[in-house]
Amino acid sequence: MPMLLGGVYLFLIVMAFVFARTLAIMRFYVPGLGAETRPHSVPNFHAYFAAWTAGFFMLLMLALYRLFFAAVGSVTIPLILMALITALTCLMSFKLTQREFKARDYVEGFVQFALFLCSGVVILITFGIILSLLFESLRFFEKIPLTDFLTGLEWSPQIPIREDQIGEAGSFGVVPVLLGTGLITVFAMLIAVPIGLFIAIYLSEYAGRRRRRVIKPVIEILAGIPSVVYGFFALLTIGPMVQTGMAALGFDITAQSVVAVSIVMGVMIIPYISSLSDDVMSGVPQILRDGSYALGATPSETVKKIILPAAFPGLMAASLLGVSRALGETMIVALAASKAANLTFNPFEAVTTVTVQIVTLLTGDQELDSAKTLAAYALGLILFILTLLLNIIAISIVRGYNAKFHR
Amino acid sequence: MTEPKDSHKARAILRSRKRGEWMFRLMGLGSVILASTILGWLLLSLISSGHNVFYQHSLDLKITLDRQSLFSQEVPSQQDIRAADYRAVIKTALEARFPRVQETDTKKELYALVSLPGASNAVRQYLSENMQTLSESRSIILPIPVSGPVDQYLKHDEGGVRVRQTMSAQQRIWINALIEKGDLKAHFNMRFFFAPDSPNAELAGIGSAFLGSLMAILIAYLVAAPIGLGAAIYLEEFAPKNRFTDIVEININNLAAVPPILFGLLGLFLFLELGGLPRAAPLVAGLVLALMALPTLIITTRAALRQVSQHRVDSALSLGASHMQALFHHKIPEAGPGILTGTILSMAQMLGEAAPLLLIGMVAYVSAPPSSLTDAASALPIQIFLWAENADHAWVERTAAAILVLLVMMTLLNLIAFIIRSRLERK
Amino acid sequence: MIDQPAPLATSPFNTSSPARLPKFRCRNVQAYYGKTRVLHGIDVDIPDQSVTALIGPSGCGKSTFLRVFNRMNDTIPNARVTGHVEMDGIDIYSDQIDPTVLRARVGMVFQKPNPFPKSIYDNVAYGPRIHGLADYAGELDDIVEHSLRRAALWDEVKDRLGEPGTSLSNGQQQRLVIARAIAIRPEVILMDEPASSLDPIATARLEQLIDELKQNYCILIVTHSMAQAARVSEHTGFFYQGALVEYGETNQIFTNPVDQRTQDYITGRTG
Amino acid sequence: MIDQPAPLATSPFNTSSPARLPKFRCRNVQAYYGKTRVLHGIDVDIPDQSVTALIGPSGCGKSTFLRVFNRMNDTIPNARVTGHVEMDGIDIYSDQIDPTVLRARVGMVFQKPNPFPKSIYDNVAYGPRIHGLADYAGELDDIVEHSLRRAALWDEVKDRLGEPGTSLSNGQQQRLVIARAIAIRPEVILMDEPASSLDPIATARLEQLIDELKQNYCILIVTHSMAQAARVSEHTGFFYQGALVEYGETNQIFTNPVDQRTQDYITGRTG
Amino acid sequence: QKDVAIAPSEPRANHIAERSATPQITLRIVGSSTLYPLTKAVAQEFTFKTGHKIILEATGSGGGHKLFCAGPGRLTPDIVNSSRPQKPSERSQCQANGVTESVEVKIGYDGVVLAHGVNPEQKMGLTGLDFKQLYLALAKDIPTDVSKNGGAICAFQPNPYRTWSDIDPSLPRSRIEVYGPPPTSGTRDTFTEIVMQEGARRIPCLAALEVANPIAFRQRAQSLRQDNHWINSGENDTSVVQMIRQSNGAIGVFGYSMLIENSDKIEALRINGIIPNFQNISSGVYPISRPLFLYLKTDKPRTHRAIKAFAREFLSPAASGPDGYLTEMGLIPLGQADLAQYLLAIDRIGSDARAS
Ligand SMILES: Nc1ncnc2c1ncn2[C@@H]1O[C@H](COP(=O)(O)OP(=O)(O)OP(=O)(O)O)[C@@H](O)[C@H]1O
Ligand SMILES: Nc1ncnc2c1ncn2[C@@H]1O[C@H](COP(=O)(O)OP(=O)(O)OP(=O)(O)O)[C@@H](O)[C@H]1O
Ligand SMILES: [Mg+2]
Ligand SMILES: [Mg+2]
Repeated sequence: MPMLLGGVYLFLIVMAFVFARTLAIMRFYVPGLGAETRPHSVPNFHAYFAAWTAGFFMLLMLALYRLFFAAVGSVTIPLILMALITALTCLMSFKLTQREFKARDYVEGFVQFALFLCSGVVILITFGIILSLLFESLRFFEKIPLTDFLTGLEWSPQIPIREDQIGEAGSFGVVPVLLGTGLITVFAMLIAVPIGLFIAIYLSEYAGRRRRRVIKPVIEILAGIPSVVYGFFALLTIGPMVQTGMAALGFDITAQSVVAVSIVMGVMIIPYISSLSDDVMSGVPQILRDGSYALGATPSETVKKIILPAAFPGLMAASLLGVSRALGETMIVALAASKAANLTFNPFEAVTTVTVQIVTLLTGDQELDSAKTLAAYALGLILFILTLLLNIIAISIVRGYNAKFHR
Repeated sequence: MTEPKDSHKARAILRSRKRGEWMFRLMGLGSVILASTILGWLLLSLISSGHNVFYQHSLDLKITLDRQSLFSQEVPSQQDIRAADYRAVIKTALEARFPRVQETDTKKELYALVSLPGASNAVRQYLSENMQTLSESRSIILPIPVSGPVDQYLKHDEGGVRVRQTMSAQQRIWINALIEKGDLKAHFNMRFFFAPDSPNAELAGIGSAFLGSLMAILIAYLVAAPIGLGAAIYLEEFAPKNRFTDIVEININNLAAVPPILFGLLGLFLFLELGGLPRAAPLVAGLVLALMALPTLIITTRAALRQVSQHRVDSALSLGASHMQALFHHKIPEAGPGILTGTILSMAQMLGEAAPLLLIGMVAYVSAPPSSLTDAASALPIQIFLWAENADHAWVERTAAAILVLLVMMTLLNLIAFIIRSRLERK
Repeated sequence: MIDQPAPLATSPFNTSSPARLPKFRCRNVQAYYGKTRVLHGIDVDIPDQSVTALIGPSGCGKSTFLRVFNRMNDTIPNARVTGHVEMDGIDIYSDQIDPTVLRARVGMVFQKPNPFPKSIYDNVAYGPRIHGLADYAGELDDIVEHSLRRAALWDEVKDRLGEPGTSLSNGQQQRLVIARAIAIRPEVILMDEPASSLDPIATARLEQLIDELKQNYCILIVTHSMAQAARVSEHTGFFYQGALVEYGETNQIFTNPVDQRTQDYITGRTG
Repeated sequence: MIDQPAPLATSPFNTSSPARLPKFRCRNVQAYYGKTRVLHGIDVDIPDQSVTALIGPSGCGKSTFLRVFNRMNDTIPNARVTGHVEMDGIDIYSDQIDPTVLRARVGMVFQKPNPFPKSIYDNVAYGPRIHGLADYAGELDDIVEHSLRRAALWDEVKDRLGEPGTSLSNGQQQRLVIARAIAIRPEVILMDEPASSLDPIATARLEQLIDELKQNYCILIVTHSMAQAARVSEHTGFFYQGALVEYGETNQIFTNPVDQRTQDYITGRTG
Repeated sequence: QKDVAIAPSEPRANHIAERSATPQITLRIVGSSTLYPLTKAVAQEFTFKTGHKIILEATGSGGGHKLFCAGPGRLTPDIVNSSRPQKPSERSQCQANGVTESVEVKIGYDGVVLAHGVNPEQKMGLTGLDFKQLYLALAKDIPTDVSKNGGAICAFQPNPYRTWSDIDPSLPRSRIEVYGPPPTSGTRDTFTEIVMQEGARRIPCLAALEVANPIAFRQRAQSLRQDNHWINSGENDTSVVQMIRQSNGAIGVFGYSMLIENSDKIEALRINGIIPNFQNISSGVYPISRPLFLYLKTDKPRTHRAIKAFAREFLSPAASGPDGYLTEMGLIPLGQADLAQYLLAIDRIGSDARAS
């Protein structure tokens, strides 16, 4: 049935199009008038106008019909109605297809409206994210008070899920989770920022065009590798390597240590930092560079004294975006970090992160209204707010920076 | 020439400046080399542990099929043939191959040479295609998959002491005998590419996950590309410059940096809880990926539109074309290659995205490939994630191989983008 | 658009003979980019069927003023034009005027030749197509041929109309662009430094073409070469920092300028 | 760098009086960007303590030639210079020469004023600092003051040395950049269209400054304004498509050019 | 030689192209993580043999029952794996949500084992534990003065023990570190109900408490400590195996099948002096064992055939027979009487519907 209706629908639209176009051509050109009375819109626009009008009203009719007469379930009536609408459209088009009729303006107005709707989707996504997080988080905070959540020092979201079960009174203190996330992020940035920055400096100031052409793709490949692959690398190679390395030094640490996870996460973020910084530093006007070189400065002096200070806000923003990325990174930590919360500052212990907890809470037990599941949304909300702040700060820094140099 | 007051001092200054310069340069070069080394190391370790998966060993075993012991019916139907279990047949065949084995424990070691589920299914497949074999009641020689440990043992024959430990002395004798007879053969591992996931490493494949990923990416492309294009055009060309569009702008940039996992939460809430769509469906995965790709897509599309020089648009306008006409006749076609490559690249990125898919139920074990967009499926990165948690060497190899396939697919997409760009831009 | 010309105060620079009505009348035309004013109230009458040159130092507002006549400034996001501009006695900035229709009557040629990345034929046919000027393919062919002939390009390209317009030489491209403008039968052609990217031979060729075209069109040309202005134009306007400092017969402007700034510019002391 | 000047073939354009040695000698200087050659073998001697102007149409290679003298072309990725360039008799393209040392002796001023985004003081002190020219803090202050005075900027900025250099007006910025160049006590100052972004008053000021500076420095200036070249320079070189077509006393070049191309350019027929 | 044919082609993808006219049916299964690997193996066989499809997620028995009982709709699971019988509260939940037709099938037994890594440094010299030691090591609060057998009424204190030797000097001086399943898991229920409760009974004052107030006793006995000596791990048993291999002296709580699958990596502890193996568990000598169940949702006639085939595969000789693949994975099969009874129950699915 839908196939039949769809086919007829398309056919009728084409009919309306052909009708209006033929009509317009006959009216405008057959008498062979001169250019003085050229039509406002060429025949195609009249045709689009008719076809889209027919299409719109037929869709409207079908929707209404489904809504109110869903039970009738006959195809004949909709078919007849569709034919009727097309006929009416042709009649309308017979009246409207005149030289003065601004079909183009209407058609373009319609297109513009459609484009507008598309950009509305982006807003909807943001609202969707915020609403879904808020909605479920509020339900969570009905069960667990917000203050307990934010200040609690213990995270073990295991609560009995049946009334008669003697389990644990799960605790939902987010501090150790946030601390773990922060710890991993800090160490990741300690690796990513200097290396990324030096790569960017090398790329934008030292590597000639030819070497740049080799290095850039390498960095891009590094950036293109999915994070689950880095996770596998961390789990399989780096974790045990750090463990045995430390064991050789006489320290007994777990393979899930913050250090091991951070190394891999740092590597993942290096290309991100380096390409953003590269952009930022290339954005420093060449005339500043030239000015410095012309005074007899070496490249490193130029970088340190002119380019880095000038690019500082941009580099700051790049690092903030890197931080935001590290906070939200999931697959590496899901594979290589601990699932148990641990309140510690020691980088050789295992900690858990916000994202790991979200995954753990939502991939095991899927009960929808238990505090355990809702906690995932509360964690999501925290993550969203954190990254939102970082992103907004970073974006506004970048904008200010761009405004400074590219007036 | 104005000589410095103290030329000795001047030379010292110059020397220390040179040294600083050299150090700085070295740090930069060092960082680049470090990053490249890590990349090389990563790829090499993936290839070195993953390449083994692309071939697999099978054992040519003579199997006797006896209708009476297998089926109660005179003429078993296709369905009966499928439903029967052929493990006993395999075991008998193995015992016939090595008739001196008597004790139960030794027999178990013997059975452990082959993958029983795989072997019995091989018989099943053969029978359902050659039903006459039953009525003729004759023997056949069938290549059947060897068990995971044996496969591992054969692949790591030379070096691995650890691997050798998994085989008993008796088993090694059997294997050597089979090799001498030429019954153990390596062949290209088709199964890995087409089979669904399996609890047995030697039978597990990425077929199901691959198909799921493909479906999801297709959906994501079909949804995100037109909306992204439309939104980009609107924002770049028509949106009035005011507070609101400013917010939209910041919003898009921000969305592009929202952690992927939050899109998973959005998808879980929006599509599964509110929308009532099934868990683990490629459709849902595609929609989530589309939402996630949209902001980046809009940004790249806008950049592509901005790259187009205004000259031709201006001339079209000066000829009396409307804004919309100038746009659709000139600007968009000229930005076309940029837009197309942008969308393809973002799809390549989505192909590797796992975090949001974790939350919409794709972690489930799915025993057969998806047959429709709403049928349960896995996705390649999720399959990698799930396999990665197994510490067994056989699974590690599978994981690495799956990653290689994923990387090859992403590279292919990048290549396509590159070709499109250079093709269209040459014109 | 077929109204009686409104009575206006006469321009300080009224050059049209009483018999011939001016093509354009500008009264107190001001242009802004955002908040900065770049045209400070221009009053001038532009005669029909002749070439008017606009000269002046870089950034003085010549291009902006030229774009006033086909409302191309409308397409620049924060540009704004105030004042009164009449074409054949009708206010082209009134609400009744559709800019796309106006631009079909006022063609424009830009500094850099910018043919569309289409065939030569399609380049010329583009305008007629979007305006629905031809009802059958044959008529379109005629328009294309006619336009290319008028732009003195027909003989050079008649055998390769299908080749891309970008494959032509710079000078040919600039003539192609003129043909493209002619194809929609405009009454006015605006040219913004049309020869600045051409070699001397192509420039000479272009100047010759302009000389031919002026019999049928009102031509306004911006140029930074005073020599060129002297060669092709009947009237010249000298712009300085957003003001039309001097306007008059080309001969007079170059030999006997009234304003000191004009003199300084012409003798190369400023700019 | 204190060698005997190597005996070289005399330049076709030898302007230095026998008594005064030329500051620069160029022999067969060629410059390439990638594979395209943009300077086709320049031979010229540049006199010391005078102003030499380089003129010519856009893209003819003036800036490239100017950058030959402080090896700034080295900083452009695929640029390459061949031939022989001597400064005070020493080949500046030899391996012994460290470009950073050379550039401390040959200052440069660019088309757009480009003060660093630092304070006025730090802008001027930048060069002395990196070259370690000041031994004690007071000496640096002295250098800054002296340089700003020479650049005729001291009185205008002495009370706000801590403000960012970018807060100055365009003309002041350009003088600040000159002060910055002077601060490292160069012998030569190269200027690439230094007045092109300045208003007439600032331009006049700059020209006056150049006039003062030429007593101590060898100054090379690229300009697109022939009037300016006439006003400030003693010698003028005319470039055309990568060749030095004519070189000589400024007066002679402008009143009585030898080459037809020079004449065409000066009378505004080309360019 | 005449009767020997050589199959020409290499094995292709290991599922047969769909030829039967019946459409493919997808069964959604949730529940116990102990049963997860077993069900995975069955699911593969099931798909080989019928062409139908299984989606399997490990949600824990508790979570599984909740989902199973959420409603009869298309999107709720068809089968729940459970490592314990359905609780009355769960049954009433099912009833309340309209899941009225379901069938219980017992499929065998599983022993809960405590295991540590195989390497000597991972074992730290520990060979076995008894219930009382485990209770004292893992309870949240324990009675004061356990050693003195006095007091009929317990006074409780938070669990003070840090190392095993704190409890019993004969035990090694290693940190108490036990990784175990979360409350959603059936293994956890079994562990607390058998080990912890039995251990508690061996302390006189708690035994007295049970007589006086059974609810309070259960509360005391089943509460596990929450100070990082008992560590909840996710539903994923594989990760627990990883965990105890990485941490010396750590002990994990698993289903017996995990032990079989990872026999090269982990080694079981004797409980009350008895080593968990097939004989000891099937004979009931080993003290911690429990039945495993499937609950089948039978309200959709369309899926009856598939569900029946699936359940039968579980109980078939190929799977649960003496050398069935499930048995080899560690499942302890049903006795003959039970087997016959549940096979009958499976056979009856759908026949009622046809009758009514
Ligand atoms: N799009 C714009 N936005 C803001 N200011 C502009 C814009 N276009 C031009 N201007 C400014 O307006 C003034 C006049 O510009 P216009 O292009 O009309 O000058 P012009 O005389 O054509 O100069 P040229 O000879 O360089 O082409 C200049 O100061 C210029 O900087
Ligand atoms: N970095 C570069 N790479 C490639 N080509 C260049 C580069 N810089 C200049 N050119 C080319 O070299 C030629 C000479 O350039 P140059 O800048 O020296 O000319 P110019 O006389 O200074 O022109 P203008 O008056 O426009 O400043 C031009 O054709 C230019 O296109
Ligand atoms: Mg202009
Ligand atoms: Mg230049």
